[in-house]
Parts: sequence; C-alpha cells; structure tokens
Amino acid sequence: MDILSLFVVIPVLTITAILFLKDTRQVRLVSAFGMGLQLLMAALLVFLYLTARHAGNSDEMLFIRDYLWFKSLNIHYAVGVDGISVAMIALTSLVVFAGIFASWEVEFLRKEFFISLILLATGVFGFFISIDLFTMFLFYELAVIPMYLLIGIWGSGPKEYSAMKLTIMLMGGSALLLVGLLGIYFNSSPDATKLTFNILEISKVVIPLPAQRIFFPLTFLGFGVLGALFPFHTWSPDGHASAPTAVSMLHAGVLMKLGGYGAFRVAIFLMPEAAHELSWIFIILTSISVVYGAFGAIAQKDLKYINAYSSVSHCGLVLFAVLMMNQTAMNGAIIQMISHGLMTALFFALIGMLYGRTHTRLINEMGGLMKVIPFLSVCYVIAGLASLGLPGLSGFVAEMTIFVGAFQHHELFYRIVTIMAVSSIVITAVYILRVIAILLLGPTTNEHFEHLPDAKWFEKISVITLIGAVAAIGLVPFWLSTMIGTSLHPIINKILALNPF
Amino acid sequence: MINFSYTIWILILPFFMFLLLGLAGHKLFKAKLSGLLGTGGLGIITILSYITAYRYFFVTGKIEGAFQKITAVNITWLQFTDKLHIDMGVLLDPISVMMLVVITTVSLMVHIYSLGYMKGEKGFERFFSFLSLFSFSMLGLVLATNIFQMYIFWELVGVSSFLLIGFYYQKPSAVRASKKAFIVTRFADLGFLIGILILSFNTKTFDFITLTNPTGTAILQGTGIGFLGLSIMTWSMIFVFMGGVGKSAMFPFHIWLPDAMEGPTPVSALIHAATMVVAGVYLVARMFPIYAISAPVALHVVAYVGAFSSLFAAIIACTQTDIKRVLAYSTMSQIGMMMCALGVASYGGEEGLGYMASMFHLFTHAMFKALLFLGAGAIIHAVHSNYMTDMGGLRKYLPITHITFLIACLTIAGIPPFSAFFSKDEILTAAFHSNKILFGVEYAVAGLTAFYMFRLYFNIFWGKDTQYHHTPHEAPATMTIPLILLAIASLFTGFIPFNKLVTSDSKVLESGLEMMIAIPSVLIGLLGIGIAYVMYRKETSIPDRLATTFKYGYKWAYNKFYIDELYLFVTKKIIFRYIAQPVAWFDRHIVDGTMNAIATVTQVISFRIRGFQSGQLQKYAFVFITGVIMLAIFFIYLWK
Amino acid sequence: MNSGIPLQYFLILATVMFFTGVYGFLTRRNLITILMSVELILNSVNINFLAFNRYLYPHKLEGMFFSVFVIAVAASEAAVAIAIIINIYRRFTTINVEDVNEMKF
Amino acid sequence: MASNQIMFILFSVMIVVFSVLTVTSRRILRAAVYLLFVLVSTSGLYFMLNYQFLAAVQLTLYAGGIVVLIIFSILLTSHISQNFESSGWKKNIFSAIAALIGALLSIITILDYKFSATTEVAQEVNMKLIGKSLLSTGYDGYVLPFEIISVLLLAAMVAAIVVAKKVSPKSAELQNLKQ
Repeated sequence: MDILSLFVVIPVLTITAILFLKDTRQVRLVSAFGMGLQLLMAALLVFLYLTARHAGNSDEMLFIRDYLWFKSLNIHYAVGVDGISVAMIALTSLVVFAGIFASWEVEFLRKEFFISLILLATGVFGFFISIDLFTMFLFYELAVIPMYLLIGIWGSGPKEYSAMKLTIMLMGGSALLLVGLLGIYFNSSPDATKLTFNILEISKVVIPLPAQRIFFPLTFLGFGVLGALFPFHTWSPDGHASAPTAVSMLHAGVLMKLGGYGAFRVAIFLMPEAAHELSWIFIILTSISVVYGAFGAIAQKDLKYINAYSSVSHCGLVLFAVLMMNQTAMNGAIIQMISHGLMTALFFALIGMLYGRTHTRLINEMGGLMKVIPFLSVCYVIAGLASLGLPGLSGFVAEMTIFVGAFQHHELFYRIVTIMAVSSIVITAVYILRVIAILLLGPTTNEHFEHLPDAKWFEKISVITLIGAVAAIGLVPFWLSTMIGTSLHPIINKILALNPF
Repeated sequence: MINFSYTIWILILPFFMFLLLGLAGHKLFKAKLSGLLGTGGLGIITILSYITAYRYFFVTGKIEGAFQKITAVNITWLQFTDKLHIDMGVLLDPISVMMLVVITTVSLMVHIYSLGYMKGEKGFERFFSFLSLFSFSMLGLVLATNIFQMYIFWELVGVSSFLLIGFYYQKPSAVRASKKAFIVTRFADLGFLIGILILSFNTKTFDFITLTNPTGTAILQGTGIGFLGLSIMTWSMIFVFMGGVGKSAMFPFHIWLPDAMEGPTPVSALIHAATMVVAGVYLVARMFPIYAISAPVALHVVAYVGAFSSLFAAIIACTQTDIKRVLAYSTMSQIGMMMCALGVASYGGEEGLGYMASMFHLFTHAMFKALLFLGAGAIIHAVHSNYMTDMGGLRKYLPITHITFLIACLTIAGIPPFSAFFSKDEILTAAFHSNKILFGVEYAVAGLTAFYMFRLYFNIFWGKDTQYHHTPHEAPATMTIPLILLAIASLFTGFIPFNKLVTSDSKVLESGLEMMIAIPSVLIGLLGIGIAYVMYRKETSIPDRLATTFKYGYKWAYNKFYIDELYLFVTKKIIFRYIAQPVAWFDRHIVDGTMNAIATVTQVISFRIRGFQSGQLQKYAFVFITGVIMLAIFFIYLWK
Repeated sequence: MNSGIPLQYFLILATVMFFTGVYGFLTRRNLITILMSVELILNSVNINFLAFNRYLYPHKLEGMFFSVFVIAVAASEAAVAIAIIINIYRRFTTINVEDVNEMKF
Repeated sequence: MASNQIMFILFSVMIVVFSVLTVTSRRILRAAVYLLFVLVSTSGLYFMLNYQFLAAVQLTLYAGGIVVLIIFSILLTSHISQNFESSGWKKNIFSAIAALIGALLSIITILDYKFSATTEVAQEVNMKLIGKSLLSTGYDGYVLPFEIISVLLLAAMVAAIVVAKKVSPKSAELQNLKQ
C-alpha cells in the first residue's frame, strides 16, 4: 500500500466530496473529517516510521514509491520520507486540522474557502513527500497559488495589494528556484546520459563546482524568499496582515517551512560544496533577518504585523541554522521549523479569535482582556512564552539546539555571528511582553469589551491541539530530536566527506 | 552508597501540583482545598528534603575527609552532540542539599502564611499553582546536574517570578514591574547563555561534576587563549556571572527588585528575599572551583560588584519610606555581601573561608529576611499601607509581629547571639584577610544595615501615634505561626556548624570567632541602632534637618541615584525610538519601498508599452507593412 | 495576343496596383473604402497569378484556378466585412476606423 | 506598336489612374465607381491574357456583385454627398513613403530577376477543360479546393446574415452589461 500518496489522495477526495455538497454547513464537517483523518494518518505514519527504524531499516528514505511520469525528461512521481519529512508532515496535519476549526465561522463563499484551503494543504503535503525535484516543484506551486485566492477574496484590509505582492514575490522566488532546479537536473549525471530529478540519485553524484556556484545561490534564494530571508521578506507582514485566520496559520505555520525545508533538502543536500563556500553571505543575511525582524516587531502596533515580523526573525533562525551545516544546528533548524510552525499557528489562531471579538487588531485599542476572556488570554500568554523560548515549551528546545550547534562551528566568524543571533532572545522577550502587558493585563480599557464571550468549543479544539503539541515537544524533546538526528546522518556524512572538521 | 533516587520526587511532586492546580484548580476544588493541597504537597517535599539532608550529611559519610558529589538521578533530556547533552537529574552536594533545606523551609512557611494572607483573594488557586511552579523550578535549579539544566530552571524561575509579581494583573504598576523584572533578568540571562556557549565550546561538557573537578582537564581549558587581555575562560565566567548579577539584583541589574515588591508580600518573602535572588550567589558557588582556579579575574569582578552593590543598596535603603522597598534594598545589600565574600575566597583550605561564610550567610539570611518580609506583610495586612509614614506605635496592636520583627532586626544588625552575627562575622573576617578595602566597605555596610533596619523598626512600632481608620489587629494564626517558627530559626541557625558541612572543598574548615573582628562589628551594629534610636524613637526633627543639610545626597539616594531613569532613557528613548522605530521605518520604506518601486517601475513601463496597442487598425497595418518592407530589404540586400 | 509585352510589365502593373491598395488601406478612414483598398490588393494578386500562369506555365491551369478561388474568397470576405461594417455602424453610429478602437490595451 | 501593346497601355493607365483615384477620392460613392473602372480594366487584361472565363467571372462577380454590395452599404451608412475629412498629412506622407519604397523594392526585384522562358505549348482554356478540372479528383484536379470554397461561401453567407442581423433586445442588454 502506498501510504505516502494517501496524503495527497485524502485531501483531493475531501475536495471532491465538498464539491458535491449542497449544504454549506456540511462543508466544514466534511473538511474537519478529512483533515482529522489526515491527522490520524500522520500519527500512523510516525508510528510506522519509528517501527521501521526500530526494526533496523537504515535506508535513507522509507516507503519509497516511484512511478514514471514523463519518459522523455525522466520525470517521476517519486515519494519517500525520512524522519524530517515525517516530522514536517505531522506538523502540517496538525496545523491544517487546527486551521479548519479556526475558520469554522467563515460565512462568505464557505465552500470555495475550504476547497482552496485544502488545496493549499494538498500542495504542502505533496511537497514534503516528494523526492523528485520536479514533482516537488509542482506541489510547491500548487501550494502558492490558492494563497492568492484565499487572501484576495477572504482577506481584510488592502487584500488585493497584499495578495498580489505575496504571490508575485513568491513567484519571483520560484522563478529563481526553477532555474536552480533545472541547473541541478542538467548536471545530475556526470556524462549527461541519464539525467534525473530524483534527489536520492543526484545526491550520489557530485555536481561540478562551477555549476554549484551558480545554482546554489539561485536555489537557496528561491527557497529563501519563501522562508522570509532578508531583504525578501516584505511580502510576509502585508500578506499575513491581510490573510484570513486559517490562511495566516497555514502560511506562517507551514508554507514558510517549505522554504527552510527546501533550502535544506535541495540546496544544501545536493550542493554542499558551494554551500560551504558561499554560506557566509547567507549567514550574514539570515542573522540580519533574525535581529532585524525582532527589532521590527517591537515598533509595530498591529498584532499580525508583530507576529509577521517575529516570524521573519524565527524563520531567519531556521535558515541561519541550516547554513551552519553541522548535525546539531541542522537538527535545531528542523525542530525550530516545527516549533515555530506550531506556535505561530497558535498565535494567528488566537489573533483571529481576538479580532473576531474586538474587531480590532491594534494593540493600543485593546487592554485588560485577561479578565474578560481568560481562556484565550492564557493561551496567548502560553504562545508568547513559547515564542520567547521558555523551557518546557517547544521554542526553547529549538533555539537552544540551534545556538549550541551553531556555536560549535570551528570558525570564529560563525561563533560571533551566533552570539549576535542569540541576542535576539532578549528582543523577542521585549516585544512579546509588551504585547501581553498592553493587550491582556491591566484594567479593561474599553467598556464594550466587558461582555465578550470566551472561546467556543471549536476554537478550543483548535487552540488546545496546538498547545498540546507545543508542550509535548517542549517537555519531551528527546524522541523528536533523535528522529530528526538519525535522518540527518546522510547529509552530515556528505558534508563531512568534503570538509572534515 | 546510599540510594538517593527517591529525590526525583522532590522535582516531580511540585510540577504535578502546578499542573493540577493550574489546569483544573478552579474547577475541581474549592479555593481553600487547593491551598491546602499545595501546602500539603510542599510539606511532603519539605520532609523529603530534611530526610535527604540528614542522610547526606550524617549517614553517607565522607571520603578522604570530603563530602562527595552524588548524582542521584540523571536522564538525558536532549542530545546535542555525543558529548553535549542536557540531562535532567539531581545532584547532591553540600550546597545543593543546604539550598534544598532553605528553599523547602521558607517555601513551606510562605505557603502556610499565604493560606491566611491571600484568603479571599480572587485567583487563590492560581496563586498556589504559581507557587508550586516556583518551588519546582527553584528546586530544579539547585539540584541541577549540569549547567544547562540550571539554565532551564533559571529561566523557569524567572517566568514564575514574572507570573507572581504580576499576580494582580489588573494593577498597571504590577504589570509594569513584572515586565521589567522579566526583561532585565532576561537580558542578564543572555549573558549567562553566552557564557554557557563559550564554556561548552571550550570544555565540551555541560556536566557540573566534570566541569568543577579541580583536578580534571575541563577546568584548564581555554585558560591560555587571550581576548582583550583576559583568557577565554575568564570571559565565559564573567558572562556566566552576568546571569547571576541579573537574578541576584546586583548593580547594575538591580532595578527590577524594588519594583518587584508590587507582587503579593508572601511572594516577595519567598522569591525576592530568601530563594530566587540568591540563585546568583548559588551559581557562583556552584562554579566556584572554576572561578577560583581558572578565572581569578572573574572572581575579582564578583567581589567588587558584590561590595559595590551592598554599599549602594544600603545607602538607598536609608532613605526609602516604602517598607517593602527598604527590605528589598536590604536584600540587595545582603546579597552583595555574600557575593563579596565569595569573591574574596579561594579554593580549599583556610583561604576558602569566604565561601563558607557566604553560604552560611545565605542560609541565615533566608530565614531572617523571610521573617522580615512576612512580618512586613502582617503589618501591611493590618494597616493597608506600604508606607512607614502611615505607621507608628504599632507595638500595641501587633504584639507577636512586633517581637518577631524585633528579633529579625537584631539578627540582621549582627547582634549576638542571633544567627547573622556569626555569618556576618565570618564574611568580615574573610574580607579582612584578603582585601582591606572590601573589608572597609563591608564594615560600613554592617553599620548602615543596623541603622536603616532600626529606622524601619522604630518608625513602624514606636515613633508617632498614628490614628488609624480602623484599629489594626493581629494577623490570624496561619500567619503568626510561620513568623514564630522563622524567629526561632533566626535565633538558632547561627549555631549550625557550617565550617564542618559546607566548605569550598567539602572538607572541614577550622575557624572560630576572631575577637578582633567580632567586637568592632558588634559595636558598629550597636552604633547604628543607637543613631536610629535617637532619630526615630520619638518623633523628632533630626531626620528632616539631616535631609535638608545633605540636600543633594539625600535627593539622589531617595531617587535611587536615578538608575531607573537612566534605564528608562536607554530603553524608551534609545532602543525604542532610535533602533526599533527606525528599523520598522526602514523596513516599510526602504526594503519594502524597493520592492514596491520595482513593481511600480514595471507597471509604468508596461503602461507605456500598452500605448502601442492603440486599437487603431491602420497603425497596426502600417507597422506591419513597414516591418515587411524592412525584412524584405534585409533579406534581399543585406543577408549574405 | 500577348506577344511584345514582357511579363515584367504585368508584374510592375500589379505592383503599382498593390501598393496603391496598401496606401489606401493605410490612409482611408472609412471602413468601406478600406474594404475597397483590399479589393484592389486582391485584384493585383490575381493579375500576377494569371500572368505567371500564361507566361511561365502555359500548359497548366493552377494560376487560373487560384484566381477563381481568390475571387470567391474576396466575395465571401466582402459579404462578411460589409455585414460587420453595418453592425459596427449600428453600435457606434460611425464607420470611421479611428473611432472603432475598443479592442485596445 | 502592336495593337495589343496599345491595349495594354490603355488598360494599365486606366488601372493605375483609377486605382489612385479610388484611394484618394474624397467622395465615397465616386471612389466606388472608380473601383468599378479598375475592376473592369482588370478584366480587360484577363481577356488579353486569353482567360475569357475568368474575365467573365471578374466582370460578373466583382463589377456586378461586390461593387454593388459596396455601394449598397455606402448608401446604408453614409450620405451620398458626404465628403469625408481628409486624414492627417503625417499619416498620408508616411504611408505614401512606405508604399513607394515597397513598390520600388518590388519593381527593382522584378526587373533584376531573369524569368526563364518556357517552351511548352500553350493550352487552350475552354469551359469544358475548366469544368473537368474543377470536378476531377486525379492529377490536375481541383475538386477539394472547389468543395472547400463552396463551404466557405455558404459559411460566409450564414455569417453575414448572423452578423448583420438586428440584435435582439435581450442580447443587447447583455452586451451593455459586458461593457
């Protein structure tokens, strides 16, 4: 049985089912059912994966399936997962599941909304299971396009502008990416007889260094745009601010991770020599992202902007760690992706719920919400604490792994940059606490807020799912870290082979 | 070897209480029951701690005359590399066992006290769940087997402090104070983290036993390499100490502590007097072999920072009128003394006196300072004001509080036979033998301490007869019993033979009272009390006249030397206005502006190009025909 | 009957006619006169066809038949074009080609 | 000068002159009449080339059919005496230059090219041959294009009717909506 393809098939079936529904009330039930099934599948996948590994299966990728698609170009539909993809799939299904419940009360064109949302999820799932560069790119594009509709139609504020900006910038990124991928493809075979898109096969050959020098920056930038790399991050604040709740969740929670994952799986894994040679440029850019995003967040007034800038900072940390190219830092990068995915989804869900009640997102128009809506407020505080790296929640595990890993780098330059990046934790604390203090604590400023209702059942499901995952990773990080760590070995071995330090 | 693995329950139990009370407290139990549950849980932990202390000190015995470090439990929590991994475990050695006793004792007292003090408050179970969280994190901190575990619990302590200071979350001043406390300590923790990173990079280990083994190899790593004239090890230890400075409210990170008094008084007693704020001292003591052997310069930094802070705080304490703030500055001053004592010590033997003195003082201080705060709480409870100007003549109304408060004041003033007399004496002796300047400073601090404490005492219990809206009455038994117990502790803990139990190399340190030091220190204490008696026993005009005479000095001290304003200037003006806002502006207008400009340029160009598509059929035809003709010319005549 | 007249004469005549038609196509504003210019162009092509056929391949009939087809096409084209012109006139009340520029941008 | 040369010159002059008048005349009906003269002259050329059938077709279809159609449409869309405003001189000059250059280019090329003289015997073009060729499917047969042309004519007829038909109010509304 092809368990991986099911991750694409289930959403597609859900979409088909939604298409035939007459009653729009049932749409969300069907969506929730489909994505709940997906969540169960993800749990099953984690279980199967761990069982297989436990049984001594030490293949690089498990559950590999390969179907020839375009013979002339040797394009396959090839799927396979390692611990990293499994973790990302689990993250995605969690966030999508929570996202469905967070958008329970979408009224306008409900059917179309859920279809687009699940289509987006399909793209993301497909991306994570693919091991063929072409199908990977295909799913990547599939994930980006519905975003335009979701923001442009169901968004708020200057939604057309934001949707356009987001889509065009991401498309610009994928243009670079496509060139990079084709470059890899045409160098995937030493004697140009059997070109391939398959990652596993490409990783066995060494792409010539001159080609790497061209295609590594292209690929990395292409994914970097999606990962909000400075200075290509400006789509993120506008996009997030305009997007509806679930879309922000999915976008910041999962879609931005496509950037980090791709940078790591394609750019670094396939072209480690150039990565090693050019990493300093991107290290500088990413460390700017980290500090700059955090400072940018301090001065914002709109909750979503604050969170968007904090995402820039945190995702910068992901790319930063990936570029450090050692086991610990990369492990941290993956955990950070998952952790940030969960907590930023949590943040956006909560912001959406607050907005639904107060009809404002400006922090200085709110105040003292803790007394009125304690459940949501406490959840917000937990999300904030996770974001500023409180031990026992996922953010701490991720950040510490990154910092310790990055600081083990043998070159002084990298260690100094690491210290700069470390300083972001203080700035993070500043803006998080600022928001919490203004928003939740203190006396209730606006008398209209006195009788706001607290969370409804579907909101609770959404929030508790995410908080549970955040706390689980934070309290028992060992299994996740090990699952990712063992999957990193092929990459690390490849890097070590070229540069033993 | 005796099995200590049960000690893990000392950590698990409070965490469980936290989850139970925090998640389900307001639904499952009545408020009172959750308070009792929390207190009961802590009672069990206290008993466990006492058993552990007894077994560690008196049953296990020594090897080669020294107490051994025992790793009771150690579970790998997160693996970084083969050598670097965060473990969660329990490390028993003299200082951790001593801290165990201190924390559980004070915490239990505070729990009992809170049952009365917090009665009827909204969020009663929340309060107890936070207290449990704090107990959990503090115990985890002192029992940490490795520096990263310590850092984890260090952060947790910080957050529980944040939650408890901001307990009255609808009070803007409490919110501000909690925010300030968290951010200031967080900044200091940044130093701690950097220190850990440097340290672990050099030594490739987090483990305390490996790190602090005076004969091991880890301790010698990075001592040679220089950076700005100091070795890498020194730098890392200075950074680590920065964390301690923040948590222990030493200068210049002390500004959060006075504000933290916005929290409920039991919290101030537990966290901001007895336990959490001494974490910095504990940290230095924990890393002491490294400081003493590999990074003596860092140790000097510790000594001078401690000494300066103690003097600085003592001066400010003389001018404050909010009784909790006086106590806060007194705490800062006393911790400064402990730091200073650590700083003048060195590893092993007679030279390690300062270490022992510091730990001793930490122990006694925890008891009497908790007593002072709880007493202050009882007074505030009775008077409903924090300001000593609203008080006076309270000895008639609050007899038990009065007696216990007096005992505490006498203790802190260093009058024999109260406990602090012994510990302070050891500190002064250690300072005297190592550095005369530091001795002078500490000596002056001892006098000032006696003065401001009795200023407080006389102002509250004697002085003018204030008219109260309703007659103050003694607190309920749940509040007075802890006071009495702590007063007894203050009386007798001075006789604990610390020199046999807690020393720098865990061996017995022979030391006794040096009359040369003891007599002058008692004398200056008495002098301070005398001055306070003259000035504040009755309502006189002396304080006002003094204040006008030393107008500027008084004003500066009263305004805490304007350090708060300086911080405010730096954070509000410089960081917010000159960094964050420009960054936000830069992002919106330069980075995003560039992106938008690219879009605009594209659009403008495309609008121009669009003009070609005029819809005028004949223009198209003209262009087409011209093109054909040109192509024809090209192909006929120019194409070879 | 065509002796003494070189092929080139016919061709030159057709060329002149063709470019006159082009000129008309480019300058006239009235759609109907533009249509007339197109007829000129088609006619000049027909002359070429027939001249080539007669002078170079007198034993074949391709040129002639193509002329027949061109005439047929021209007839259909004229019919449809005039229908369109009338329709345009109805909508825009003008058949000035410069005013009919909806199909832009 | 042989008579056929004289005739050729006559026809040529007529064609050139009336062509130019067609495209320059300010009055639309006159232009149509000039076009008629051009077409008639052209059919004269066809006679000279010995293609009587085609000449007849030219006269009936073009002169008889299309020109009449054009005149009808002129009457439908404009006033007979209507002068149309002259187009911009810029446009005229540029178009003239383009046309002149194109003409010169073609003429030079024509004069440069050496056409190979043929020795084949000329074929008599009579109606029987034309009919046979048009309906023949073998070599030299044109049944396929013939059929296509017939379909095209039908299609054009239907199209002309559909396009020129008066728009129904409902579809007009729709069109207005779309604007």
